[in-house]
Amino acid sequence: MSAAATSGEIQTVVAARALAGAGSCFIGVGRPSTAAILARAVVNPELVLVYESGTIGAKPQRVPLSIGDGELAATADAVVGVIEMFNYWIQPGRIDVAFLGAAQVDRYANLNSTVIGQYDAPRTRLPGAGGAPEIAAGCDRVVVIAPHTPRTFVEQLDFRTTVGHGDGPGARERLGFRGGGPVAVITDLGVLEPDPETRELTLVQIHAGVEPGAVQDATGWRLRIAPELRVTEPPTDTELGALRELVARG
Amino acid sequence: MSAAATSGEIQTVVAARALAGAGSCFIGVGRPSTAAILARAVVNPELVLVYESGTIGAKPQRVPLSIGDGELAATADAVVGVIEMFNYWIQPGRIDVAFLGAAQVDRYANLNSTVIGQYDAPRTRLPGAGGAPEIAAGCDRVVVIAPHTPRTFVEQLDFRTTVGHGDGPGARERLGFRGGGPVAVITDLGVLEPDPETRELTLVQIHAGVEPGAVQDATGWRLRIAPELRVTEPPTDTELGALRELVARG
Amino acid sequence: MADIVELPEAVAALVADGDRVAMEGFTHLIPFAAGHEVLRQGRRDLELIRMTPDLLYDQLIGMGCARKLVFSYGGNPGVGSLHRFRDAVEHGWPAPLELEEHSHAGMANRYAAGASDLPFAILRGYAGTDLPAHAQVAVVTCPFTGEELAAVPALNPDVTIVHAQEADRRGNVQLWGIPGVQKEAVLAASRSLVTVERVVDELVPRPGAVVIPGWVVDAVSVAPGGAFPSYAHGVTERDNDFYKQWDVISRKREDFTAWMEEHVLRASAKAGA
Amino acid sequence: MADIVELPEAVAALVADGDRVAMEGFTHLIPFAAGHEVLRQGRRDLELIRMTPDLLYDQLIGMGCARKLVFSYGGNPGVGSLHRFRDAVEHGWPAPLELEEHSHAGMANRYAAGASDLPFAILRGYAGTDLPAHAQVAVVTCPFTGEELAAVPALNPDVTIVHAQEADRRGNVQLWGIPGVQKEAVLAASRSLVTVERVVDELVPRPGAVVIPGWVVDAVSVAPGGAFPSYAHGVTERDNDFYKQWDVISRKREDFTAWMEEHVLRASAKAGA
Repeated sequence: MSAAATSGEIQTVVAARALAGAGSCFIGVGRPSTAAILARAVVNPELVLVYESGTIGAKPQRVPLSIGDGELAATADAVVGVIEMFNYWIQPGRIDVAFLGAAQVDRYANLNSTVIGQYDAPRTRLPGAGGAPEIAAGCDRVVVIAPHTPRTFVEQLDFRTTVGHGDGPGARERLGFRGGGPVAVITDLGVLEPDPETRELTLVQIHAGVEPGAVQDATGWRLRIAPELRVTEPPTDTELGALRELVARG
Repeated sequence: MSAAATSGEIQTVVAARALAGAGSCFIGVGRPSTAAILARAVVNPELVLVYESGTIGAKPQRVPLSIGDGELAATADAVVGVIEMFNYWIQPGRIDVAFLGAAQVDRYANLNSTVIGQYDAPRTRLPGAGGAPEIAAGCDRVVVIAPHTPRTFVEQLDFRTTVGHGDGPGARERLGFRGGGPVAVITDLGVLEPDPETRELTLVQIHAGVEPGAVQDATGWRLRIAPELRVTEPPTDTELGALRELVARG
Repeated sequence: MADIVELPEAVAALVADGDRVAMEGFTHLIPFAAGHEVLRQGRRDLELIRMTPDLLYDQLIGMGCARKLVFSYGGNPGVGSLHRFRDAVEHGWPAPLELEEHSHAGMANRYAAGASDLPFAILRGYAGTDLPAHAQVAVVTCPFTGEELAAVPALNPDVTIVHAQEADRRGNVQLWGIPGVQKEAVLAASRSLVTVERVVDELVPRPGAVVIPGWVVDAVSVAPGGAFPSYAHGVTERDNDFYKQWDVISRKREDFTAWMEEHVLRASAKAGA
Repeated sequence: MADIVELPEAVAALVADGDRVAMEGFTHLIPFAAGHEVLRQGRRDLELIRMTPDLLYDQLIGMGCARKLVFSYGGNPGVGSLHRFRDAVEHGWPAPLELEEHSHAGMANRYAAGASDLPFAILRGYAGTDLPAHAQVAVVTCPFTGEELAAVPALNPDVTIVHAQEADRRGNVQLWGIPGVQKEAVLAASRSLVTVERVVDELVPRPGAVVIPGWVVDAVSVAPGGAFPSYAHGVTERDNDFYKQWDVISRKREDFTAWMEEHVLRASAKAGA
């Protein structure tokens, strides 16, 4: 009997489950990468992993530190240049799911990964956009993975790096986006989904032992909560075992 | 002592000589291809041969029937796709010399390879542009290789497929072309070059035994003739031997 | 993941009358076997798209399958004319043929725009020529420099058909040698069919290879020698003599028709003719 | 045909104060040895161009070589912040740093336009974000569909520096593994320098290889291990521990400066540090 799952482990397992049935997934480094590799191990062995670095169908056995790790190219079905990756694969919406992280998330799942404070007088300068704006616009659906804190879930982004659902219904259509946008925000406390009408993020699922009030306290705006709140199925021994083995290998 | 050179052989040898000192040459099939391969054998062993099919630095030992012959890809320094060939190599003017043929040539070395007669009611439908328009616009200089007959050297093109010097001085600049355009038209009778001022093709060189009057008779417009007409150096035994060996291999 | 199916089945499922069909392969890997199956199934009213129509489209045009041709070079490479193409354009035999004519640079960039899901592509092209009168070419101005450039509309065929050396059992395709525009033509199309020389358990990476993942291909069919008289680099040789013979076979309407009857219509897909 | 010369000689000949310099390599084949030589030669006032500044530009920025940074992702991949980049942007140490900030898609297409000698590129990008306020992004309308798309200006560096596995004696370069945007960055630049792990008599074609003909490269210099702590696929390994250590080394100004003094300024090009 293995030790109880940490909230971070639960977050990763829930993210992996979100890839059941997906054909392809676009991922960066960190927790999203761990979740996608876990998904291939436990729920979707045929899942095609696509990395910004140009590796299509990579089959890593360990969690890469960088999207450029040699193992990704060595195990990929195809390796393409960055220009082809964005123009032929992301822009036309060939990828089913994109996993994205961010430093700030607002109620419409718009994301900031550029700067905290003013752009010209930053309190904290973040790495910047990378591929996120076009990935979020082009991929069929987006899953955001972020730690649930008031610093992350904010009323107002300091900088809009990436459009989720913009200012609500019809925003993505007006911008001519190919993809449908965020379908879930998976945190260490639970899962938020955009309301079908208003597009506003709504708490629909909480991890075992988490109180809805705690989620509200960790959210920087008046959080909408679904009438029937699902409780996260705890990670199975298989899921947890595979995750811990994967992390240990890393 | 080998048999005397035919007018076609002289034309090919003169074309090969035109590649002395060139870094790279863009070529199609037929006589231009023979001349460029001959140039590598006799005047410019380092010449980089570039074919539309994407082979850069091909080193054929025989004259290919098609620009897609396997030997070209097998001996090339690099093989690229057609899109890259036109966008990264031809458009920026990286190629020094382009050899082009045509069914009709006018006094400004504009070319027709599309149709004889009206486009919608053609007397003879020709293959069409292929890469010629952009090759002639982008390459540093163009050498036209054509049989010298009144049907080829015409007062008025039935269709302008490819721009040489347009309607005269400044035409290429107005069109924003990167390359300088035609520097010579090499025929089986002699060599025409654009006048430095007027850009009109002028007979500057005749092959041994050819009368200037015969060249005028084979030209569909009142041909300008240079005051001092050069006479073509006859092919050397080396040139002729190499050419005949190359053709025999074909 | 592409289905690996018999060629007749694949063509029946993917090619319909009136379709805009691209069969690509720039002087190499030309999908003759698949094109001949399209002929045997009697497809009509097709808009045929191909940079270099070559013998394959000369045959389809001569047999009356085509309503329109979108192209940039309609010759028999190194030999001369495509007689059936000329007969259709010059005399409307066996049927009138509408032409949409571009340069290679224009066609190549149109495929790139199609594969990129962009409505158009920009290039330095067509300037000063008579081509724009017979092709969709517009002018766009650079918003930064004010410079004017040519714009051509994206090409997005209903179906693209290409030939490659090999595929694995999941339909991942590998081709090598002259790569042409096949990858872009497949990615630009709504549907795609790839014929291959062979199916292998595992694709061994090759120098200069282009790999097309099976999940962007609809069907893969095995057609050994399926590029004849074109070739599959490293597997078969280009039959230059056949390209020369075609000049004779195709010159007269009746000779052409008889040859097609015997060598294509009465042949089976298996024969790969 | 590229000259094969010593790295200090090549850098002295090709990189000048005030240049717009691109050192590319997308998480792979990052030209650290060449960048360190630029540092040792005391180049100043540089406009540094790179999609992912990575540790290399963190070092150049921290040492005060840069006037401006053109980029799309300024992090330590998988580790976190680039502290010297942050210090320059947040506190102007050691000097203020002007930013020109794009997305990866925008930067990649800017290089492609530069390599194609086009003044701009079009893409579906930037829409609805705050990026256009801080980058040159315009809107162009499709002349065929009326659709609006983003336009970004071409990138044409004064000099591009990349690292590759090998070159032959005529300066033809072969690189393989993750190809990034190096070929486009070289073709887009006025001058180019390629450092290589080794020079070979003949380039043996490799699966997935990109070949850059020597006649479009100005200089090739041998720098074994010249990508450290990045790597050259099949030759060296990425030093992930160093990327983690850099988070500590670079956090404090004095620690950073001392480390650079000892490991870069006092080292020689030969050491490949």
